Amino acid sequence: MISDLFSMTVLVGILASGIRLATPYLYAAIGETFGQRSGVLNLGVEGQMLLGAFTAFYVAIQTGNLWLGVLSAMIVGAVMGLAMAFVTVNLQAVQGISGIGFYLFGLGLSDLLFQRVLGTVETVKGFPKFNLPVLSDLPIVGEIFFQQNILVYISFALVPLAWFVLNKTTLGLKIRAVGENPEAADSLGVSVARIRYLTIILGGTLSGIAGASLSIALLNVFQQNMTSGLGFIAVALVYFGAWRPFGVLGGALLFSLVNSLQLWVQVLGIPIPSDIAVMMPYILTILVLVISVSRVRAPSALTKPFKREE
Amino acid sequence: MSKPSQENWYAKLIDIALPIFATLAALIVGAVMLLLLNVNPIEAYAALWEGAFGSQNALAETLVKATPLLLVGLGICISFRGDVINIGGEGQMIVGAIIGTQVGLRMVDSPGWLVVPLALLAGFAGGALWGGIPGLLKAYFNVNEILSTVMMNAIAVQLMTFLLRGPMIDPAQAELASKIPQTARLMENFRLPRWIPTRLHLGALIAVVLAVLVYILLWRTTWGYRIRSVGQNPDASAYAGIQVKNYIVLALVLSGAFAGLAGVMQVYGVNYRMITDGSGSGFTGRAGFNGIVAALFGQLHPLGTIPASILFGALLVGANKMQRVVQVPSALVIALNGLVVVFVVSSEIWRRKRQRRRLAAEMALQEGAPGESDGSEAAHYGGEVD
Amino acid sequence: MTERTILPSGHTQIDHLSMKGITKRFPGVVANHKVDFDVRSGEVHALLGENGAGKTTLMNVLYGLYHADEGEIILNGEEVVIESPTDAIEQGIGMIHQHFMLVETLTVAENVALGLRSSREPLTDLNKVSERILELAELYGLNIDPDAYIWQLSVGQQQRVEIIKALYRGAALLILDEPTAVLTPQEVDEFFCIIREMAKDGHALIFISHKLHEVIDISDRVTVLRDGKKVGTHQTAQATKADLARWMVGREVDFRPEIEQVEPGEVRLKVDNISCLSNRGTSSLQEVDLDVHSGEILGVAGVSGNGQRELAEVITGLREATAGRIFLDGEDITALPPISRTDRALSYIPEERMRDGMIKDFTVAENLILREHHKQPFSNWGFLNLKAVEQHSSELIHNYQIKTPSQETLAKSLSGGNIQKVVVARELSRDPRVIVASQPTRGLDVGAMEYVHSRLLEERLDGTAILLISEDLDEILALADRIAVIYEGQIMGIVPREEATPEKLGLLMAGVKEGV
Amino acid sequence: QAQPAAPEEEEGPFQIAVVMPSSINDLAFSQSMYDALLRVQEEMGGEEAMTFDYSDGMFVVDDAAAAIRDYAAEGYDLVIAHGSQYGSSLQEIAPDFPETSFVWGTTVDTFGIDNIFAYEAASDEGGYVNGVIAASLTESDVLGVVGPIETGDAKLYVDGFVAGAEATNPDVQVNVNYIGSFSDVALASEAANTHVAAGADAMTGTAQMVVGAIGVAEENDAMWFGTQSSQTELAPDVVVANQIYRWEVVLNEIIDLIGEGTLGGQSFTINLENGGEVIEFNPEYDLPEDVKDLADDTIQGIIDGTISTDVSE
Ligand SMILES: Nc1ncnc2c1ncn2[C@@H]1O[C@H](COP(=O)(O)OP(=O)(O)OP(=O)(O)O)[C@@H](O)[C@H]1O
Ligand SMILES: Nc1ncnc2c1ncn2[C@@H]1O[C@H](COP(=O)(O)OP(=O)(O)OP(=O)(O)O)[C@@H](O)[C@H]1O
Ligand SMILES: [Mg+2]
Ligand SMILES: [Mg+2]
Repeated sequence: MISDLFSMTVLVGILASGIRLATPYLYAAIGETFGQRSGVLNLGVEGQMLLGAFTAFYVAIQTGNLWLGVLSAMIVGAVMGLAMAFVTVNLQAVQGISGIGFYLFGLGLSDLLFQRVLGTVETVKGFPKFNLPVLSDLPIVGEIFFQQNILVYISFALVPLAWFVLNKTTLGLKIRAVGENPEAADSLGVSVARIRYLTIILGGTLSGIAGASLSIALLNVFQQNMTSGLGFIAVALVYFGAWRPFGVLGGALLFSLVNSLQLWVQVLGIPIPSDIAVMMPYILTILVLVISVSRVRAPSALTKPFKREE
Repeated sequence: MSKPSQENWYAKLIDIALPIFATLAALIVGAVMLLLLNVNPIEAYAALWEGAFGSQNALAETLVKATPLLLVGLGICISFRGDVINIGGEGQMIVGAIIGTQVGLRMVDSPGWLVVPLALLAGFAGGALWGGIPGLLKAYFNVNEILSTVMMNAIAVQLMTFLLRGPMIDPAQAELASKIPQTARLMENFRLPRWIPTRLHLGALIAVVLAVLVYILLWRTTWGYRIRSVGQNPDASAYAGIQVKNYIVLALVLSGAFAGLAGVMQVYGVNYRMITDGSGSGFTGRAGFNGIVAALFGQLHPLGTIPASILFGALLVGANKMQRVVQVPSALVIALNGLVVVFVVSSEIWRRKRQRRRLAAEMALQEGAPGESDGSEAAHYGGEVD
Repeated sequence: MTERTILPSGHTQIDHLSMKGITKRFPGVVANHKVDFDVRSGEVHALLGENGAGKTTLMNVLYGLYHADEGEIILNGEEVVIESPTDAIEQGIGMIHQHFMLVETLTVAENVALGLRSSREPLTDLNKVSERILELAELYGLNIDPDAYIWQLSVGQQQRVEIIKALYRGAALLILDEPTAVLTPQEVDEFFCIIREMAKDGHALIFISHKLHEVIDISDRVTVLRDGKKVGTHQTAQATKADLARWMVGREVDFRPEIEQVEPGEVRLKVDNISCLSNRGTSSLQEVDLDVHSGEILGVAGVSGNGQRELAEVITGLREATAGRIFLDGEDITALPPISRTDRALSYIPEERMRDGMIKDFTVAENLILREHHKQPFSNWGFLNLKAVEQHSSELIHNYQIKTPSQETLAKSLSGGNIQKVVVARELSRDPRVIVASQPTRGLDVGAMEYVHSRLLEERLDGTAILLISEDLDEILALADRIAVIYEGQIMGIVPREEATPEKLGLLMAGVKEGV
Repeated sequence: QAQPAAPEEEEGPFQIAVVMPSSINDLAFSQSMYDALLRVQEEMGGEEAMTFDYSDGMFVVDDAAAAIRDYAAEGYDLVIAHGSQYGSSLQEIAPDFPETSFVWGTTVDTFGIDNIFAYEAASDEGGYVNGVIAASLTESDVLGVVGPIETGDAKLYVDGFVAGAEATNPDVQVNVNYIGSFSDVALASEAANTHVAAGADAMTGTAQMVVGAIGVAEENDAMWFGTQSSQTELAPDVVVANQIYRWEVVLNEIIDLIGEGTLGGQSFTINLENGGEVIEFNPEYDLPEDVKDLADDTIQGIIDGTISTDVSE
């Protein structure tokens, strides 16, 4: 039975599903990476995702236009981000709690809207699989990587893009400086507030897409609390990735792959209690960090509101 | 000199009232939502108040709800002061409860005065264990504690379902087809004393006493001094000879221990057994998270966490009552909680501003009075050359 | 409308800037009280005052970092509102900050480029920036690697980065808040050349320093602050060091302490063949041998970044030695953690006081027991004895004249010099047997420096072995019995004080071995 | 505890309060009860005769206990605790309100307290029928099951399904996946994907998170078998049949008993025989006649007792 795990079908299955599972994590965690690099911890990701998921679903169902759904999810996420930015930057509220506040708000409001506007669980025709020409015909690799829906591709393309923005642009330089030493950035005329607004809104926007990727691309339904902790895992993955986009990618893939492996372990009837199998991705994610000695410190100003003059 | 002190008194009162105003502001926003749902907000909020403070029983329920928040919050005060962000309260509550419950299930022949304290200690130890693991991982393997505690929450939930539907299952349920994942009920004499006829149990009092002890720990002991110093500046602490790693572990161990205690108290004070609905929060009631909110509301001060827990407990209990009375979906209640949290933390800034303004005003007052060295003395050393 | 002169740096000249009636209050202190201050193009105006007199505060107001409670700023005859550094920069004001405004995790080039328009927006142009940094470094004799990360640099090197950053940007008015505190005399000379050049070009410069000879050397006018109030403004040419000191402190100051002859005793601290790595992972110390005797001050001179920080950290246990051994009173302590060394009466005054010496969010009292908090009388059975803590700190605050509103004030709100006093007070008050002192008087005013020097000499008389690491040659020449010169992680030679001249030391510091 | 009398003989409507773990529109466990209450209300003659209030989303056991106590104190005639995790609280509360009737499920345990009823669903029966149909229709001989947590009603259903499938087609292989959560829709969906990749052409699953799996079934044109509530709407093309809970069978009986003055002490089961469980075939789905007959025979067999679902360990 264990040897079944190494059959081609299973390996392809694990990889393909790992990549799908990683998609929402990538959107949310890359967005969170920007926020944290600029010194803002947003624990409201899950709430933003839920509202994004609902909005995308509702708009898609009403208009039949999936891209309009994605766009409205982005807007809703951005608005949540804007609110979060106002509260943490202007009002200098403790980031940890305000994030939890926004999470609860998103969790409740998305469910409330769902009950009042939709009333019942429905399905939508989401983004179809989009086989990349040529690439999707490659044996094995094609099936794993290139027969996914468009939002999956975009999420992966986001990783190098984020890396590029953070490390190669003046904006990225400002973001990194603001997250490490806002006083220094401020003294050079960099507006800490503007940078943080930007990253938090960007984070919200990406969380919105993360939600949309669930409700109109991967699952094609909306259900109350459908993210079920996914947003918090995404935040954790930012720490796993040590605030580096490629590190985050590694974490998201690891977590998702082990999760799909875990599903296969059960399907193949390998005699492990189901609860223990479900623990696997969580344990392994920690273990990988234990063996890979990383010495990266969190951005020094993370969670610290910036105010000039004490 | 009576005037300044009187002003001070006013100022303090306004400071205290500030979060209450913020809560009211959030409720006004909530009122709009209620109106959209065709619910009379006044009726709804009357129910909320009634449910939180309206009767002896309501008040007791509020305190019952506040107890785990306070306990978890105390742990949070310790760890956050040590700059260790413990998000693992949920898992630590669960593991504390599991180990504490084992004591009650195994020592059935022992007297209650022995079992109950032992069980509470076991819960304390269980939470310490579940907090200690991320602590060790952080100190010795540089594994970020936010990541590990979030992951350990999920692991604890699965561990709980595994145990409750297998090794620890209620023998009565093991016989039945329903196989409810729950342990056997605790013996009558193993339960924390209650303030009959309410559910208010001794744990609430214990939690308040512990708040005082945590205050002493943090500001009156060398352990507390070191935890805070490591939290503020590990480099300087290392140079001062403090074993930074040990205190990182200690911060998480203690933080987890208090959450573990909160968990075991839910068993010995409220539910009298462990039950799971498959989620962590079914057992913890999200106290592992809400405790963080309470502690931060309390400015990470153990004594400040007491009123903060009560406020938050009242809100949770009152909102449930509101849901029953005016029949709004639980979703609205959750969204409303979120709003209150956001509004209250946002209101903090006014308090800080007021404080600053007050200090500045005081000083402007002092400047009027002659000081030790003033301009005339300075002039003695040389005037303007230009 | 008068056309304003455009400076070579491209900024519009600031003919005259004046601050009128500036008042700035902080909880518990009035940092500036109705201060008038002005500066013109082409002049260097020095700002002088004891630690905590309000110099930095006044400059922070000018740079938009603080908002004055009262007062106005008049630029070229018009009132301006400077709300933020952005406004200040827009007006052509630049500043070198006393507490460096550097981002530790970024490289030198990135720190310099931050906030500037890139030549290829939106992309960075770090290569260009690096080139220009190297040019500037060459021009001004400030040796700096643009690709190094700030956290890998010593304070002296960071100081140079801070200077380069300001020069790179150029400014019509440049504020220099203690830019020379950790530079070597040669570097100071070169730096002053730059400043004179700038003044000649029409820049306006404000210069803060506690080194009176520097003030006399470079400034045209000097304004003295005391307790937040202006004491007076003078033409520097007409003032002597003694005048300046008197204006600042309000009494006479003794610059050259008498050094009593002490017969050095047994070896207290022995550094035996020590090697270690730098923060960059490259080889730092190489087979360093040093003996410090009881009753002796061994000075370590050298250009910042040649292994001084590593030497101090290896001895105190904060850095691992890759080879060699360290002995304290004959006991091998190479493998002992910092606390065991502390408990063996080793005191340490670190060069990075904010990072290694202070807990910014602790109160002054709490900081003063950082090393001894676990011992009698501060701790009984693990409980802190608040009475003893309070008594101890009020004693030290008095003895070292630490200017603080109260002992409950958070350390981070003290002035730079007073923070240094807290560290020094703590380390010297614990009856040490060996002291490792890195830049112990960095940023201290003359009075405080005098006190610290006399305390170090007292310790020496008591038989303490003192390793004095300083970039201030004057200080080393004034205090040390023997002077070891360090260059690229190696000891170039050890010179007895009688034989030491600045020239001789200068050659060694530049890596030239004598007599070869 | 003060106990306001709530005599049923009074002309006021019969008042029911219900506490449920998930929301009333979860297309699963909680909705099955909510829908049943609506039907009971209609049968009894609308709001004049019966009213009910609910607290949904009561996943916190402790909050549910407070709600139950509060409802009892408010004088409701019948308080339903719709979730097996609530039993312990009932055991404590019921004795304080001897004139209120309480009922909980799913279980058979009334704790020997005479104002507590209990109910359960023989979900294995419908599971068995679904398994028989799935095993007859499968071409790949691989079936997939997406379960939440291996316990209670869910486990019973899954075991029934496996037994039914294996009894019908010895070659069939049933892959079972418990995802460890009632709410993780994404993981449920990926579990379904895993089943498809493993060759399954028919799937089932239970609890509210399976909505994620149904979409996958539809996308891959795999058959789906529902339980608890009707899931046909979600994927009309692939849903073959649903086991539907009709709790009104139990509720009606309990309401009658309360009318007669019996407030508890009995337990009830909904099953195929008493009509508490109904197999609803999707009219849109083109079910072959022989399979339909086999399904009907199986239902009849279970009712008659000639077929045993064989899940009791
Ligand atoms: N952010 C702040 N918060 C509170 N108090 C402050 C703050 N900044 C400065 N002060 C106080 O204002 C006074 C003046 O400080 P300032 O830094 O201007 O002194 P300074 O003249 O620059 O001294 P030094 O030579 O030591 O650098 C000090 O008493 C200091 O404690
Ligand atoms: N405040 C003062 N009170 C009394 N005497 C002073 C004072 N300041 C300086 N002197 C005396 O003036 C003389 C010159 O001082 P010092 O040796 O410190 O300066 P220097 O070495 O000439 O200057 P530099 O360090 O710039 O080369 C000394 O004899 C010193 O004692
Ligand atoms: Mg200063
Ligand atoms: Mg001199």
